[in-house]
Amino acid sequence: MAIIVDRKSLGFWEKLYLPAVLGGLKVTMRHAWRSLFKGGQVTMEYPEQRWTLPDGYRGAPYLVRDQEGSTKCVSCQLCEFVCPPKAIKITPPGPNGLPADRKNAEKMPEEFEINMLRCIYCGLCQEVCPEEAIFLQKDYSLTGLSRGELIYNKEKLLALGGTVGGIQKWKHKLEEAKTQEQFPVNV
Amino acid sequence: MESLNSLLDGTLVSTGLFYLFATFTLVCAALVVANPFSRNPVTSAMFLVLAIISMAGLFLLLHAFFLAAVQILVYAGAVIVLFLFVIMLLEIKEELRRRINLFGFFAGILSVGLIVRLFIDCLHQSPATSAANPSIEGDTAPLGKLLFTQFVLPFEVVSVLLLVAMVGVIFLSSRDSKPRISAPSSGTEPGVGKESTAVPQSTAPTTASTQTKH
Amino acid sequence: MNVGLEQFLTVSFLLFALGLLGVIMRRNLLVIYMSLELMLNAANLALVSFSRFNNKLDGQVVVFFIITVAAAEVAVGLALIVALFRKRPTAHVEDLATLKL
Amino acid sequence: MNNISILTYIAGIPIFVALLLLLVPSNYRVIFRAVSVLAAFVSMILAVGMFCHFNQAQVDSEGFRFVQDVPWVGSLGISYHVGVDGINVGLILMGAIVAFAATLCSWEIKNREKEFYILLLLMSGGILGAFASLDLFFFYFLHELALVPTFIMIGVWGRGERKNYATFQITLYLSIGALIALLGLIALYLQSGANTFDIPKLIDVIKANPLPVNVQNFIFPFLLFGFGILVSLWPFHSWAPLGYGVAPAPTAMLHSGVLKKFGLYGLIRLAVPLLPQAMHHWMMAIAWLAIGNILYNGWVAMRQRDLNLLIGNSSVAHMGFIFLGIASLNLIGLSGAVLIMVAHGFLAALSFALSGFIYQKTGTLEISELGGLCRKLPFVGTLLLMAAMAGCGLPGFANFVGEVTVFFGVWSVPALHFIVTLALWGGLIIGAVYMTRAIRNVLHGPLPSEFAQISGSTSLWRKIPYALLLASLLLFGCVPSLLTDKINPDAARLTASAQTRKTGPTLVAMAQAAPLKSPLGN
Amino acid sequence: MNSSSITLEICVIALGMVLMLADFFVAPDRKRYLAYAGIVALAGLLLVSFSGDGVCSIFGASFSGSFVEDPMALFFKRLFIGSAILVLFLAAEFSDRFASGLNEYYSLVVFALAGMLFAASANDFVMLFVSIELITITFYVLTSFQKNRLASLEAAVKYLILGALASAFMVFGIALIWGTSGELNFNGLAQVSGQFVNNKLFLAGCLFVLVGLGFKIAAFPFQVWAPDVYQGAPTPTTAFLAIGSKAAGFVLLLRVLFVAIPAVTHHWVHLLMALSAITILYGNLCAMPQRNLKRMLGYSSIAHAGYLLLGVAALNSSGQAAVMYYLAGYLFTVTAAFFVIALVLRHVPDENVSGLAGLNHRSPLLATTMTISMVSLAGIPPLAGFFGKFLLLKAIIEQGPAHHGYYLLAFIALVGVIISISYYFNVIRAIYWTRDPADLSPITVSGPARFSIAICVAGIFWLGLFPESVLNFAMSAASAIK
Amino acid sequence: MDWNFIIFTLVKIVAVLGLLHTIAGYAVLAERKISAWIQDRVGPNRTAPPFIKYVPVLGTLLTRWGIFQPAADGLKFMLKEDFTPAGVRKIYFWLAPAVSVIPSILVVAVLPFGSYLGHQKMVIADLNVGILYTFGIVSLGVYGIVLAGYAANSKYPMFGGIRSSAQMISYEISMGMSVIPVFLIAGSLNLTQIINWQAQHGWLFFYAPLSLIIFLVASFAETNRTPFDLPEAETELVGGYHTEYSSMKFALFFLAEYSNMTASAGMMVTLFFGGWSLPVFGLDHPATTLVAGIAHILIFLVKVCILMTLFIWVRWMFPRFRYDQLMDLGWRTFIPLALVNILITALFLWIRS
Repeated sequence: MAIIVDRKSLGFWEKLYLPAVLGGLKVTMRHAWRSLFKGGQVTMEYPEQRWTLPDGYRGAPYLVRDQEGSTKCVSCQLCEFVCPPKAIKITPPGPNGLPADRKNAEKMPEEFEINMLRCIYCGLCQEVCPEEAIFLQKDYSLTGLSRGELIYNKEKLLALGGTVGGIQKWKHKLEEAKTQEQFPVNV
Repeated sequence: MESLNSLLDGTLVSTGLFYLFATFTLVCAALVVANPFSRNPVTSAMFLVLAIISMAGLFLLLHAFFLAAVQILVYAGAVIVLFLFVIMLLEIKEELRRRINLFGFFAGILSVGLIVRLFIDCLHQSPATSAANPSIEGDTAPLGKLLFTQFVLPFEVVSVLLLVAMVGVIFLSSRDSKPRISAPSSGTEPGVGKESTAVPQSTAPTTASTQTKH
Repeated sequence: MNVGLEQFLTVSFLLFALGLLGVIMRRNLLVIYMSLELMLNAANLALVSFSRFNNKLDGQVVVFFIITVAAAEVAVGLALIVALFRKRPTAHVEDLATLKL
Repeated sequence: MNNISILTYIAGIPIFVALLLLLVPSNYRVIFRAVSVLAAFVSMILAVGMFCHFNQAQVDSEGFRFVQDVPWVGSLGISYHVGVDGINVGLILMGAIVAFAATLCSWEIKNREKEFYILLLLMSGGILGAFASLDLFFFYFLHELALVPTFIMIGVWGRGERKNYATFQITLYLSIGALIALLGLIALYLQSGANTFDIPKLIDVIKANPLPVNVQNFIFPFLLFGFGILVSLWPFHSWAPLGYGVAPAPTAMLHSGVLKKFGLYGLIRLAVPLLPQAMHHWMMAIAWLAIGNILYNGWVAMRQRDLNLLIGNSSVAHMGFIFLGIASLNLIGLSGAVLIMVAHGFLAALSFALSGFIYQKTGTLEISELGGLCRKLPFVGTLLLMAAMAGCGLPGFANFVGEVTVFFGVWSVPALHFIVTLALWGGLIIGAVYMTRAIRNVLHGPLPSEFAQISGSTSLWRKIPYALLLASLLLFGCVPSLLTDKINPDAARLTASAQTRKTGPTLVAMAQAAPLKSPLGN
Repeated sequence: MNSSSITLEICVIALGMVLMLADFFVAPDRKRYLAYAGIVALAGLLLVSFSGDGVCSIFGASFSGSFVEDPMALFFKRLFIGSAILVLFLAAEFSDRFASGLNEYYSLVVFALAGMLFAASANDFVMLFVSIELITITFYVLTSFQKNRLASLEAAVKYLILGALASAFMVFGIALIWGTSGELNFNGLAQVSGQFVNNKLFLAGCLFVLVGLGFKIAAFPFQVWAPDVYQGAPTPTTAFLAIGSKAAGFVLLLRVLFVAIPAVTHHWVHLLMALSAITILYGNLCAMPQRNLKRMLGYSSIAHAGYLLLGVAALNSSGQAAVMYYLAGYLFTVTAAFFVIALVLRHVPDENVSGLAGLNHRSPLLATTMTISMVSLAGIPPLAGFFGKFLLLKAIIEQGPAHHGYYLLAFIALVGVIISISYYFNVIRAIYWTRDPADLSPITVSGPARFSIAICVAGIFWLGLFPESVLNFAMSAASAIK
Repeated sequence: MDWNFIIFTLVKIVAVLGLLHTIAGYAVLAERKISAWIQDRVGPNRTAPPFIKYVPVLGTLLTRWGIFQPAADGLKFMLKEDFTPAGVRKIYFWLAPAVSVIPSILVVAVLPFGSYLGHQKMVIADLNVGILYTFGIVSLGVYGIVLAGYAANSKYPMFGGIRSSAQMISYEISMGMSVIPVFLIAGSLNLTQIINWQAQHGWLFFYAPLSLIIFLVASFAETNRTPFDLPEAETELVGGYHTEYSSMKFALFFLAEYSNMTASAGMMVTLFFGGWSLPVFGLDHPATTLVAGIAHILIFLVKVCILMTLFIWVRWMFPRFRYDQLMDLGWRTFIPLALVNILITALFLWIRS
């Protein structure tokens, strides 16, 4: 049930609008004055000044390596599956492909491409990755002169992504299991 | 101003301008009426604008400066814009080429022919009333003086006319939210209350209900 | 080669005849109405040229009235056409056949 | 002379009462019957009184009595001017009597009586006024006032399937006639240059400076054919039998008896004094047309199967005699014409009243279906027989006097001898044939079984109109001098002026001497 | 002199504005009473115009000769006010059939009246044009006032197109007349018009002005709008169109023809006669087969325009007086007829003659009124229509000796009358003797309607029986324009 | 043949046209700058030709001010792909931008942009009916927009076109009526004489402030500027009448808008703020010297610039009107107000005389 509130009828000066108009002009003029002469501008002069990015900022997704410098990705294609704009394209190695370059991994992607023109920086790939092989990093200024240039391949992604921590996934899984034990399941 | 006038009165220039404007006016008018390439009302309207503007040029040649301005202001600025507005509002499509009404066609040609004939006769016979050296200037001040002295009564009547036109237009274009009188349930009586001749239930309920189709 | 009254009158007459032709031959209400404006303008032209060559301003005053009245007439007329269009979406005169014998 | 004339009362009372009746609610049938009968009765009594006092009344300079003259539209010279002379006194008397009889006969009307009585009274008042009027405009105006109710009465209360057609035809014909006459009248008014509609003044003016012959010849056809259509002059007569055939009895009585005489009266009153040369010019044409009336309609009457149509046709035929009388343009002929007009008024009214009675009793007027009514309806049978005799022109009835006078009058014009012979044949032989045939078929012979239950008994009240009409017929048949005395001087004046200008001024004295002779002098 | 001479007009315009502004103060269900307020005010003005205390009785020209007050103007002004009063009565009865805008309707009627009043006094071409346009434009709106009804709008559009065409012609005519003669004022033109009888430019101008005026009165070649518009327009509008608009056309026609360009008029007598004859015949013949009452009256109004043109073609003052008298009679007659149509045919969408069936059972008053009005239209005594036709015929025949064509004209007029009798009596027949009337429910007639019907009927009889006063007035009016 | 007259007129035409376009271009820059300041931003401050950074201080400054931005914009418009959507009415689609630009340029013909320079009047055509001419030409401006809306064969431009036609007609009335008091007071329709009058009696703004307000608001509506930019309302109609346009055609609409703005600012200066006159330093007499003449032109330009700043300022302050509010304001507020204004002025003049 909607509540209908009667609109307040306007007073004489309000009906005349002029005070409001002048008031508006005053406000805008104040802003202009401030930004002109008092440095009140909030604009950041971008290439020279840079924004300090907050924690948890979701920039471009890159592939990362572990401490040994080997590829974390195992080509499970979960991220490809989950990617809303279908920006990720993984080519698995196939029976005759390259073996994984690290232990405890059966394979690594033959090719891994992210179309940065498509990517929406949602972070789902990061979340879904069982190997913690892909991370959204604080990179936002992706430019290029052609469309093809913005399709990042595995090498580029790995190069940009760098190394993030060690293999933490077991630690995380352990924590998860603990919370589940503690959690009363008595529904 | 003076130099402008002298320019206008220069025989060669004014003659040339006259033929330019006259031809342009007539060609545009002809294209309003019968455009071989398009039967689009917008095209007609646009050519009408051109005709009006070049007619204003003719007015200038006749030293009717005020009227030239008013001509453009009223016709081009308001009247034809209204036309365009209506055409766009109603989305009037191009006129279909229907079967030509032969009778109408020939009657039209005939009557126009007769009138042209009449005009030709008139022109042949018209006496040279033209003054030797026309000297009037259609400026605002003398026109205004005339308007408010000799023609003040028609002026006032025109004001009433404009009021009437305004009332009429507002009435015609206002949409009624709902008819003031609800029509009697027309489901049972197909013939009654089809149009707005709806029966007021308050005043004549009996006649409405007893009326049946025989 | 000098331009006199006759030349202006000729233009005016031709304009009038053209307008009349349009009124008679065209089938679109709006175009008919435009042709009517042409006819009125022919009268305006005649009046202005007479006024110039008669050395009297009266004619121009009449033109003033004609323009005013024509504007009012157009306003009412277009409102009417719009109102009619709402009831029957056509601007074609031959479709206006409700009123017949 | 601006005291109110008795004529105003005669014509005015019915109209006044008609307007009064508008106020009476339509379910008070007794009241408006009684009131209208009373009004017609008063009007008749006044007319009789006027007739009796005619000789004693004061005569004005133009020879009219009971004159009243009230200006009406000064700018056009229209005035309310009434008065009587010998020409119209009989007509007014006849009109008033017929109106009274018609009002009495209206008992046969059973629906919408109020409207009927109002229209009837309007009609009677209008026609009496028209006869009394001495102003062209009122003359025409009051006639139209009487004419319009006729259409409505026939249309609403008429009988038979052809009602609508007949109404349409009668309306159209009579309107055309009236309008053509109107044209003629206006032309007359304008040509005189007198700027007056007053008939006596008009006559004076035209006497002083007669109209040129070509103008007369131009105007006369308008009057002749305009009035002629109103009078059912052959060949413009077809509305009459048809209309009377469907009309309710009172309407038929009033119209055929009185209203129809208007055209003839107009010719006598206007054309004879104002357009004498045109009269002469057109004399033969009128006479031939009259013969058309007499012979053609007599022949048509013989072929009729409907009693009303028969009477209607015979009434049309009788008009021929009157036209003949007028065409003769001499004193005797004119007197005879006026006499027939009066007589035929009574006769036609009586005939239509009787046929109405029969229709009311039997529900049919087909002659072949009727028969033997004399036994069942002795009173009516007798009257019908009498009427037929009068129609045949037997002596003792007023018609006889008139017809004989007309024949004498016409015979005195050598050019018309042949026509008179034809007319005699037509009038007497053909008339006798169809009348006797009708009488035989209606009154005698076997009585059809469906009429066995008819009761002939009627109250005295209902016999009054028939008796009255028959009595009048007999009265004027036996004592025609009652009328001729009054007619002759004025007819003489009319013919004198006509003769004067026909032959030119040299013969004035002779022509003036002539009128005093009368074939039936007293 | 100047502003006091238009007191009447000013009052009427003020009344129109008051009626319009009353929208703010009057509840929607009471708006129809505004009509009665308007009636009272107009009746007051009518009385004032009769009182002769200087409001309209100072004769003479004012506003530099563009406005003239003379007996003819006065005659027509009274006629117009009277017709507006009756139309307002009719509109009040009709009000339940307007979806909205009652007060606008009333005020537009009053504004149209103002235009007519100006037209009655117009004495130059500018006033003529302006006042005629005021009337016409108002009528565009009045015609379309039932804007939920297609017929009404269609009629208005047709009226609009043809009306605009007519005004284009008229304007061009004015241009030519002024161009050749240099005079806009009628009196001024009268002095010079004689010189231009052979100037084709001038004659063409006169012809075009006649076209424009012929449209207003629905004379023959410009009559095409009349039936459609009469049929489609709301009944009060139709009534006003039949009277006011036509009378305004005639007053201007009389002024132009007899004041401004008498020489040309005499030059053109044959044209006028032919127009009149054709109009009479056309109107009457086309009216015969009509089933729709209003359409029939539309054609009949064309015929009546023809009769009225007789008076113009007569070229004499008795003809002009006859025109005025006839118009006065026509006012009451036609209004009465439209009253009946509005009251009886309110439930019948097609407004056919057959809708009148059994009217004498349903409402004897209305039946009688319709009968009287039809009889008067047909020109049968003792009603107003007869006397008017009588005067017209008289005027025509008066000219007969000068030109025998007049006799032919009179004869054609008679033929017209006779034709007209057939269709007028068709209406009467439908009222009284239709076999099985569909609907016999009684019709209640409201008090004001009774009152106004009584006025109409009284007027019909009065003009038929006591023509003296009005006729004298008309004659003095006619003599004023000579 | 007065060749002198023709040549000087041609020169004036060229000069005024150049100036007008420049002003229009820089008005865009001003718009961007001012909007930036009002919104606490910086505005365009980068665009510059490559060599400019080698100019010491001035180069940086000019770059920061964005002086080269209009040139870059213009270049961009010219080089962009001129895309004609399918199904447009070609002729009108091509014609519309031109039709909208031409009147906006023609208007300035009667504006006196200075007193005298030498012996030349600083006005292209000194018409006695100057203001009427202006209104006439301005009223033609609507055709460009209407045609653009009609030609695009797309619903949003169509709406824009319809809106604009009704809006411009409506506000023309109040605009026209608002200036009548000015003529009543000044006694002439000739713009030069009006300025002369003001030079003698003081600015008309003080005599008829209400006229100025109405004129100002109406010219906002006439130029389709916020708060009356209904025809191009981005949030509702994408881009209104010019939605389907690109490249130079689009630029022409922009040019027309800013030329119109300039012209109406010029008109306001002429009518209300004394035109080229300034009541100090004897600058209120028609110039006799070259310096004074140039000063007058500069004064005029400065006044115009100030008013244009106002236009821009207002744009960044007001929300857009709703369409019914727009019409309501025009018809039910400003027209009566203008009438009352005329009445009061006339009464005042009548009493004083």
